[in-house]
This record gives sequence, structure tokens and C-alpha cells, in this order.
Amino acid sequence: MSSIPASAFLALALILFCIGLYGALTKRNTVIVLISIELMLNAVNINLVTFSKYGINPSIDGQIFALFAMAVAAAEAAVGLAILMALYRNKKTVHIDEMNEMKN
Amino acid sequence: MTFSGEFFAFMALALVAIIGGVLLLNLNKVVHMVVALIFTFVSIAGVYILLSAEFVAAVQVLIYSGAITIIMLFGIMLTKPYDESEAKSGKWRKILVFLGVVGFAFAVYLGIYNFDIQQVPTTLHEDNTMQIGKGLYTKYIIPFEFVSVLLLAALIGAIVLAKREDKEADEE
Amino acid sequence: MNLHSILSILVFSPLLGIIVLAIIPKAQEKAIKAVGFLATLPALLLSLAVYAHFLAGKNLSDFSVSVPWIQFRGINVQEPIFSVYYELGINGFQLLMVVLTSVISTLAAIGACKFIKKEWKGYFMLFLLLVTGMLGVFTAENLILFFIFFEVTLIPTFFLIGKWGYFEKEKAAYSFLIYNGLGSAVLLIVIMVLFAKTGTTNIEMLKQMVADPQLFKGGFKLGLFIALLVAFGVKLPIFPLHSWMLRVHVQAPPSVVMIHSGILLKIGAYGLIRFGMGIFPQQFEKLATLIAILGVINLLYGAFLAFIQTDFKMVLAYSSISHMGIVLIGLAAMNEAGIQGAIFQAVSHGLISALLFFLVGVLYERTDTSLIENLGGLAKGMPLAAGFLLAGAMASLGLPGMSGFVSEFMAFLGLFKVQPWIAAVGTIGIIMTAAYLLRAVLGMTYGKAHREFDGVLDLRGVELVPVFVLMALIVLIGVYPSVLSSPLQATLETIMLGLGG
Amino acid sequence: MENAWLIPLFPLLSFMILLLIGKRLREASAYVGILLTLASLVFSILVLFERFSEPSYLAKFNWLTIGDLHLTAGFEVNQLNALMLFIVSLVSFLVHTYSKGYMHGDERFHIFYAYLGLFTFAMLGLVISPNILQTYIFWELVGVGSFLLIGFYYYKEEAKAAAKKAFIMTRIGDVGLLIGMILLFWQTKSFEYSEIFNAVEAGGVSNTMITLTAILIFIGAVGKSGQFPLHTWLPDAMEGPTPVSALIHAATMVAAGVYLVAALFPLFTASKTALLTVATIGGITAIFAASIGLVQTDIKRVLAYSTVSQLGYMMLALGSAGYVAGVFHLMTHAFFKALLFLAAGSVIHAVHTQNIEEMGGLWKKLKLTAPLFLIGTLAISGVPGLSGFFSKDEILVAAWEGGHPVLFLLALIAAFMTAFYMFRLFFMVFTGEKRGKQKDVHESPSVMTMPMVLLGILAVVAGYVNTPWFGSFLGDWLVDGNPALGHSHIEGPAWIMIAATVVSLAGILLAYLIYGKRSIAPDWLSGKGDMLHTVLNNKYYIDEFYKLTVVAFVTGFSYLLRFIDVFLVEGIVKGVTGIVQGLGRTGSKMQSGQVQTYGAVAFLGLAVLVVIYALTGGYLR
Repeated sequence: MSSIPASAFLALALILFCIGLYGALTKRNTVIVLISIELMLNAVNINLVTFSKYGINPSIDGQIFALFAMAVAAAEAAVGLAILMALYRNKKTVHIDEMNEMKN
Repeated sequence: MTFSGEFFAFMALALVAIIGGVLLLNLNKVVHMVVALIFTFVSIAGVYILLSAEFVAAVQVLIYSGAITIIMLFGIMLTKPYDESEAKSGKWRKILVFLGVVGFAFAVYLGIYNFDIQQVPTTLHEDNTMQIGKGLYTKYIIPFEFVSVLLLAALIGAIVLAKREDKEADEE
Repeated sequence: MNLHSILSILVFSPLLGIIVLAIIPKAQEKAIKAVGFLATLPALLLSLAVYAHFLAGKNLSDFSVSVPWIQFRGINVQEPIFSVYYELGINGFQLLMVVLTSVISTLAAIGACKFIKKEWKGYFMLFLLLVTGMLGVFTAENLILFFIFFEVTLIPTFFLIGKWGYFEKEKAAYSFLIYNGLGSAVLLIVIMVLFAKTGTTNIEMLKQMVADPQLFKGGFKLGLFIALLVAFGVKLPIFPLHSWMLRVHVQAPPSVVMIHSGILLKIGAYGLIRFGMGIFPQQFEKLATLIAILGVINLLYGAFLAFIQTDFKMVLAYSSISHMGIVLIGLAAMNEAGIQGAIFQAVSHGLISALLFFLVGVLYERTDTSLIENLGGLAKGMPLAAGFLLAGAMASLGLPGMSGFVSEFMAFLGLFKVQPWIAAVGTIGIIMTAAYLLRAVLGMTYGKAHREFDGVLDLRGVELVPVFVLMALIVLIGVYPSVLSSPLQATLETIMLGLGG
Repeated sequence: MENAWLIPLFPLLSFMILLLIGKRLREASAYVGILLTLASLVFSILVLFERFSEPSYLAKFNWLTIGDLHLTAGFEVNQLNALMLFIVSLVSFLVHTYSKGYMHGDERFHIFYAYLGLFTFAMLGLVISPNILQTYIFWELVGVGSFLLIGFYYYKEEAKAAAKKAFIMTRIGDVGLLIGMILLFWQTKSFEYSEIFNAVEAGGVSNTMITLTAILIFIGAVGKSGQFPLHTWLPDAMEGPTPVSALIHAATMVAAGVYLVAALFPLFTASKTALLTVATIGGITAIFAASIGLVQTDIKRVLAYSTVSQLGYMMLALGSAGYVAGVFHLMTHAFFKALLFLAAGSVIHAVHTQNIEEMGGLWKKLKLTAPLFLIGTLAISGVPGLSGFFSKDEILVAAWEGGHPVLFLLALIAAFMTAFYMFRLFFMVFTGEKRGKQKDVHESPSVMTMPMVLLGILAVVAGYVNTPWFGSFLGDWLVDGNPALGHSHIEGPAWIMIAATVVSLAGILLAYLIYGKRSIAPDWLSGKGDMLHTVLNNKYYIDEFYKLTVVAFVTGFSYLLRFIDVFLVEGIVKGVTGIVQGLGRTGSKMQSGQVQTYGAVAFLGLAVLVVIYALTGGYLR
């Protein structure tokens, strides 16, 4: 039994998620945007792990899900960075507002 | 709520994590940001321990604080992140997004605030790693295998993408 | 043979033609035309058979069919929450519209053989699809099926106008699509609201459920009814919503305009009577004065504008608006005479405008113009065409002995009972109709010929078939209107019952 | 009488036959038309004689069912119908015969006969209709027949305009009839004449309604019978072939208005106002048209205005409650006016012009036509002994006894004018020197003159069926068993007859002095260039007045509406499409390609939804 209520963890996750979200939507540097996305994923992981402990039927499943999420996040970070590199080679910039190849 | 050691630990970790996040947003140099992020990641690992998930905490430290941070640092180093040209339409969007985020946080917080979940004693902390291992290799074996495929694909994809094409290499 | 399947065969028989057409090579013009024409015949014969069945005194409900079609279930509910049936049926009114549709379709197919100069294969495939849609519209017994068929008429018409029309065909096709698309969007909303509220789209059941004051409040029903009025008002078209129809009439190929003016516009009238009046009788009654005024506006507006047009097609287009005003006038009367007049007008205008547009097509083909001032003195070169043109105009301006009179007369008879003043204003339209039609037709056929029409061929061969058939039907209805009125009596009774009359 | 329904069908048959195979028959088409109208005539005579001894016959069947209402069609033979059947089929038969000569060599000979058949069918149908709806139906059909025949020379711009004008002007009247008929229907729940009269008699209809419907129906009659102010089409209708003018615009169709008023006489008598309206319009028309007739130079137009004027007489008679007088004059007028027109046609046939100033001295050349024309002229002028005298006298008596001294005076003056202009016409055409270029003038063939002879005989003797001297046989028969129609004969003061005679003789004398003997210069009354003459010559500028008011208004209003249509309605449409297009452009500009912006917008949308959800707790309520 824990003395900390589940909502405390959830609140922490929420705050981190919001920070990540804000960063992802406002930062110009693509690397930072990627990092912010990782932060959001982390916040989600906190929720997963929290619910694996709290609730009526606590089980290990939540932690396993968190692991899966981490694996996917790692893959995503790798591919994301690879794309970033490719882009950088072509456009000589890492600023996300200059990457508008999809325009029109 | 009692002011137990557990509580203080949580408060400390949470504080560090949030400060790390805030610094991530506000520091000037990209490298500094990444470093600030390491603090966040590590304290999240601490939070995992509080949630009786030692194995996840370990993986967190390894993958996030270790691998991903390093990849990001490489990314920063391989590009020129210090281009200081001003953003064109930054201000209004920042304010709007900020308001949106605050509203969103508020709305979700209302949900969390009223959220009262029942606690039952758990055995997660006993042989945590073994439990995860059993889970992964029995119930979740197929997703697990898929993840391995995914990682492979990501690996190859990343190589293909990041590899300089021969032509370009010739040109430079 | 099982009577229940007849309607389905009737509706879907043109599709058979599409399949056959699909395997005929593009270049075989004759075969394509023959198939396109033949494929309209089963529907014609079957619809006449159904009419004969009715004349034999048997029950039309023998034909109705109802099969479960789409069902939505809840998670743990055995009973479906919503279920849609495949329901076709026919009553007297629908029967008339089906017969009208099949007749005009067949004649339009003949017309198409004459007027369409390229890509017959695509034309006839779309055309047959359109025929299926129209037949379906008039036999569908539930709103969803109705809506599907309604849309099926929309798309082929769009392509038929846009591909085989005259100079500004694309513009005409787009404005057709946009207006009618908006109309059917509104219709869809109404259908969905009704469906969500009642769980059924069967028209008969809706009539009862909508009347239930617990399910629907008065104001809400009024809103739904106004939406219906707008949806079908676009089709009809009612005054400020008419501009698409002018373009279509001028730009579309004649054989398509025969269908369009002859049948598609009537879907608006059909919808207003069947759904507007059938499902929302009280609301209709509330707005009757407004509808009467709209009708008179339509009638006069169309007539006055037709008076100054220089293109005969435009005259006919405005005259369609004008004549649809009579439909509204009849409906607004809310009594047997008026409603019967409106239905008569729908049928009669279908025949008359098909005839006139066919003739316009012939004229255009021969002389490359439909401007009144460029023609003139046509009676010399083309006496038959000129004669039929005059006869058609006479029918259109409501000459007794032809179908136009009976409908006009009944519509006004009905309205004079309830709204004598509005009706009196409307009668100006009768004079104006004569004025603009004679101005146009005499301008084309009488007087000195502005140029030589020596080399111009008169109506001949297969062209005479549609002209004679349509003229014969027009005169038949005018002389012996019971052909139309006897199937209508049961339908009228039901409507009047709904109106509390 | 049970077979009276066959009478209209013979000409219809002729119409159909000629339409289908007329082209092959060529001029043999005439025999089809003549034989079939002869059949009609024979049946009509049989019916007429049968009616002398038997009561009226009525047959009907269900024509149209509207809910509980059953509209019927059928036929009726009463006195008026039988008489009209006889007149119409007789004149029609004669005109059919006459046309064989007159239309000889015309390219569209068979079409002419087909149209004649159609018209005869409609006219016969009109007069045996037992209800007002059926009357209306045939009423319109005769209008079409007339329209087609006026426009027979379709390549002539004047004929085209005249046909159009005739149709539209009569249609204006027809709408009045339609409205009146419908209003009457909702008052009495029936179109049947008998039931309408019963309802009116029983007081089931309010007085205002009776007056209103009667006047509306009278408007229909005004249109058809060329009464003021809807008369302008009738003179123009002379563009049609002359036999047509004789048949339609003299004897039958234009009399349909009078017939209608006569058929609905009980309705009119129920309202003083309606009767007064009829009488006034009739009186005004009589003198008005006669005054225009004074100066016309086209032979057919003179006759046309005289027709209008005579029809005004009939209306005046009916309006003065002189039912018998009106119908009697209708009959006599049919004979002598048809005669005049046919004779005029014969003249035109001979000299190939219609302008009387180019004629003259034809008495010697047209040995048969001229005397016949003289008989007609004498009859219409009301010279004692001929048919017109008796009927005109009846009318004058009716007007006097009806208590309209002013109208009586008008009628008397009109009688004078009639005598004057008719003899002016006669003298100018047949006497004096040869004017203009007349080449090989010869008498018409016998196929044309025989009908004229027959009509000439009738024009003389027809009056004797109803005279103050030998008994009023026609009047007694007409009102027999129908008290609502008034007295069979109105006894008037003797001086009226003398006055009428004096007046007409004075007119003849004056005409003789001016145009026959030429002892008075033609511009004695009104020199050319004189204002009165100009006004009369221009027919009181009625046409111009209509052009300036009605036509200009309609055209102007149409252009105004077109302006609305093009700019307002289309403008709204264009506005809407413009807005949509503008939105689309703005939207496409917002597609900046910046993923981050997209994400921000998407997220903001989500945030708004979530906040709303949090605040409201679910469905919007």
C-alpha cells in the first residue's frame, strides 16, 4: 500500500505531458521537438505504470505496456533523427518552420 | 495523506522532473536543454521505483537517459542547431498554444482531481523482473516478436535514411 | 409470376441494358442505340401492365415488397435498434409517375438516338442508370431507399449535362450539381432526424409516428417541414432557387432536357405531395398561404420573364418555372381539386415539355439555332414541326381538350375555394402564358422567313414517334381525364384523411 | 334528339380526316368538309324540328372525378341550343361550300378545310353544352379555331399579329369567364346550368356574388364578342380569309358571347347591376363601333366594325331584359352579316383589293353579287320588310321598355350611323365611276354565289318568324316553359318603329347624297385632317392606348423582373459562390505546409472540445 494517491502520479504525468506538448508545438528546433515528443511518451508511460499498481485489478500488464512503449519510442527516435539528418542535408536547416515541402 | 518518506521522495522526484521539463523549454542552448531533460528522465525512473516497477525504472534509465539522449546529442552535433534566425509567426501561436495547453491541463485535471481509485495490496514489487519476463514470454509473446520486427525495420530505415547517397557524396 | 418481384424488375430492368452495353464495342453505333432503346422497353411494358392490373380493379398493394436490408444492433441487444427495409410499393399517384417516367424515358431514348452525336455508349449507360434512379424514386417506400435513388438520378444527370451539352455545359452541370446537392443535403438531414427520432423510415409508419405529439413538438415539425420545402423546392424549382434550372434547360442536350423537365422536376412535386403533405399535413396547412403566394410568384415571375426572352429554350425554361407555380398553387389549396390539379399538372407538364423540348431539339439540329429572331416563317419549310410546335404551345397554355387545361383548371378551382384573392392574381398568369407562348411560337413559325429554309427537312421517320405519342397522350388526358384521375382517388382520400378533411 | 351529340362530331371527323390525308386529297378535301357539315346541317334541322314538338333533352356522363365532386360532360337540346345548332351548321355549311371557290388554288387548301372543321366542331360543341364548364372548354376551342384561321396566311406579318392579338384579347375575357365560373361553382356546387339557376332562384347565392360572377362571365362575353373595350382584335381579325370572317367573325363565334349571356340569362336577371352593365357596355359598343365604321376604307373592316356594333345591339337587348330580342337579332344578324361578308369576299375575289376607294362601278360587272350585297345592306340598315328591321325594332323596344332612355337614344343614333356607313360602302363599291386598276372583273363561280343566294333569301324572310304583325312565333317558342327568360314579346309604343324606320332611311339618304349622287362633298361632315376624322380613322387610339399602357407595362415589368433575375437572384447566387470560393482560397493559403501549425490547430480544436466536455459533462444540454 502506498501513501501517495494515484492522482498525484497522474497529475505529474499530466504536467509533463503538457510541457512536452507545448514544446512540440512551439519550438523551432526539430531536435527539441523530437525530445518533447519523447517527454510526452514518458508521461504516458507514467500513467501506464501507475495504473498497473493502482486499481481493482493491479497486474504486471501496465509495466509490460510501458516497456513496449519504450521500445517503440526508441525506434521512433532513431527513425526521426534519421529523417532529420536527411532533411538537414537537403535544406541545411533544422528549423521546423522552414520545412514546408507539403505546402499547397 | 501522511508525510511519509515515500511522500517526500515523490515530491522531490516530481519537482526535479518538472524543473527539468521547464528548463527544457526555457534554456537557450540546445545541449543544455538535453541535459535538463536527463534530469527529468532520471527522476521519472525514480517515480517508477515508487510505483514498484524496478525493471521499468532500469529500462528507463538505460533507454531514455542513456540511448535516446545520446542519439539526440548526436543529432544536435551533426546539425547546426545554433542558427538564430527569428521565427516568423512565433508569438501569437505560442500564446494560443499556451492557452490551449492550460485549458487542456485544466480539463484533464478536473478528471484527475475527482478520480478516486481503489487500492488493493499488490505483489508487483516481489520478483518484478521475473513477473515481467513471464508476462513477456507467455501472454505477450506475439507483440514482443512484433516489437523486434519493428525495431529491425527502424534500424534499417534509419540507416537507409541517414546514409549519404552515393551521388551526393560524389558531389561534395 | 410472383407479383411482388415485378416492381424490382421494373426498377432495375434498365441496368440489364447497362450490362449489355458494357460488352458492346464503342464503335458499334447502331447496336448501342438499339440496346439503349430496347432497355427502356421492359420498364415501359411492365408499368403499363401494372396500370392494366389497376384498371382490372385489382389491388395495387399486391405489388409491394418488403425485405430486411440494413440493421443496426446495439452491443447486447437482440432486437435491432434501427432497421432499414428494402421496400418498394406503388399507389395510384406513384403508378402515374412510374408510367410517365417509363414513357418519357423510352421517347427520350429515341430522341437521344437523334440528338446525341458522340460517345453513345457512355451516354446510354448513364441514361439507363438515370432511368433506374427515377423509377426507384417513384416506387421507394422508405426514405432511405428514396434518398439513394434520388442521388442515383443526380450523378448521371450531372455527367449527361456536362459531357453532351452545348457551349456552357460545364457551368450548367456544376450549377445543377451544387443546387441539387445542397437540396439533397437538406433532405438527408431531415431523413436522418426522422430516422433517429422514430427508428423507422417507412413512409406509412412515419405518417403515424410524426403525428404523435409526444415524439415531435409542433415547432420542430415546422422546421422539418420547411427544410423539406427547401429540399424539394430546389428541385421543383421554387422562385429564388431556380437559376440552375435555366442553365440546364438551355445547355443540356434535348433528350436529357426531356427527361429533366419531364420527370426530374416532378420529383420535387412528388416529394412535396408524398412527404410534405403526407408526413407533415398540419405544417403544410400552416404554410398553405405562403405556398400559395410562392406559387403565384412562380407563375407570374416565370411568365413575365418568358415574355422577353430571345431564346426559345429560355422561354421554355421560364415557362417550366411558371407551370411549376401551378403545382404549388394546387397544393396550397389543400383540397381534392387542388391536389389533383397539382398532380395532373405534374404529369401534363411532363408530357408537354418533353414534346416541346423534343421539337426544339429537332429545330436546333436542322437550323443550328433556337433564337426566335433567327427563325421565323418556319411553317413554310417545316409544316409538321411548326404545327406540332403550335399544338404543344396550345397544350402548354392550357387549351381545353389538352392536358394542360385540366390541371390548370383544377388547381385554380381548388385555390379559388380557399384563397380567392391570391388565385385571382394568379389568373393573370393564364393570360401571360398565352402571351409569351404565342409571341415565341408565332415568332418562330409564322411571319416572313428570315432566311431560306429550303434545305431544311421536316419531321420524318422515327422522329414522328415521340411527337405522336406525346401528342396523343396530351389529348387523351385532356379529353378523358379519368385516365389519370381514377388511379388517384384512393391516394387523394389518404391525403385528405391526413389533412383532417 | 338523342343523337344530337353526333352533330359536332361530323366536323371533327372532317378535321381529322383532312389533317391525316388531306394532303393527298388536295382540293377534293372540300367535298369531305362540305359533306360532313351537310350531315351536321341535316341533323340540326331534324333536331330543330323535333324540338318544336318535344321537350328539352339532356344527357350527361361523368367526365372527371375530384374527390366527392363529379364533373360531367354531355349535351342538351333546348330551344336556344336547337336554334343555335341550326344557325351554326347552316352558316358553316354555306361557308364550306363558298370556300371551295374562294380558296381555289391555295397551297394549303386542305388545311383550311381542316381548320374550318375544327372550328365548326368547337362551335357546335359550344352550343350544345349543358354546363358552363363544357361551354368554357369549347369556348376556348372556338378561340383556337378562330386563331388558326385568322393566321391562315401565316407568312403575312399582319395576319400573325392579328391572330396573336385575337387570341390574347379573347383570353383576357376568358379568364374573367373562368374566374366567374369557378366562383359560381363554389357557390352552387355545380357547373350545370339548371342547377346554377335553381341555386340562384332559391337564394343560395348572395346578391354580391351573383353580381360579381355575372359581371365576370360577362367579361368573357365581352372578349369573345368584341365588345368595348376588348373589341380591337375583331377588326384586325379581318386578316383571315374572307369566308372565315363570314363564318367566325360575323355569324357564329363572335355571337358566342351573346349566346353565353343568353344561356345564363336567369343569372343575369337576378342582378340589376349585372344587367345594367351588360346594357351599358352593349350600348356604348354599338355607337362606338358604328362611329369608327363611318370612316374606314377597307371593305372588310367596315363590316367588322358593323359586326361589333351589331353585337353591341344584342348585348343591349339582353341587358335590357330583352332575351327574345337579343337572340332574334343574333339569328337575323348571322344571316345578313354572313351574306355581307360572303358578298364582300366575292367582290374581293373579283377585284383583288380590299380598299373601297379603289373600287366603284361594280354593279354592272357583278350581276349577282351586287343585288345580294344590297339585300344585306338593306337588312342591316333596318329597312322595313327585311329581317334586320324586325329584330332591330325589338331591341329598340326592349331598350325603351327596359327603362334606359339614354341607351335607347344611343341605339337610335347607332342605327342611323349603321344605315349611313353601310350605304356609303355600298355606293362606293358598286356605283359611280371605276376607280383604281380593275382588270378582268368577273362574277364568282356558282359554288360561291349559291350560298349567297340562300343567305340572301334568309336575310329577307328570317325576320318574319317574330314580328309585331304576324305574331311572335320565335319568341313564344324560345321562352316556352321558362318564365325566367321574360316575355316573348314586349309591346312597345308604335312611334319607336316609325322612328327606327325614319332614322335608317335618313342614314341611307345621307349616304346617297354624299356617295351616290355626290351632291354633297364627302368631307361635308368631316374634312380629311379634321380632328374628328383623324380620331375616328385611328379608331379612337384604343390600340395605341393599349400599347402605351398594358403592353408597355408588361414589357417594362418583364425587364424589371429580368433585372431582378439577373442581378438579384443571380447576384445572391454569385455572392454565395464568391464566399465559398473566398473561403476556399483562404483555406488553401492556410495550408502552409508547416506540420507544426497543423498540429497546433488540431490540438487547439481538441483542447476546446475537451474543455467544453469538462465544463458541461457530456452532451450539450
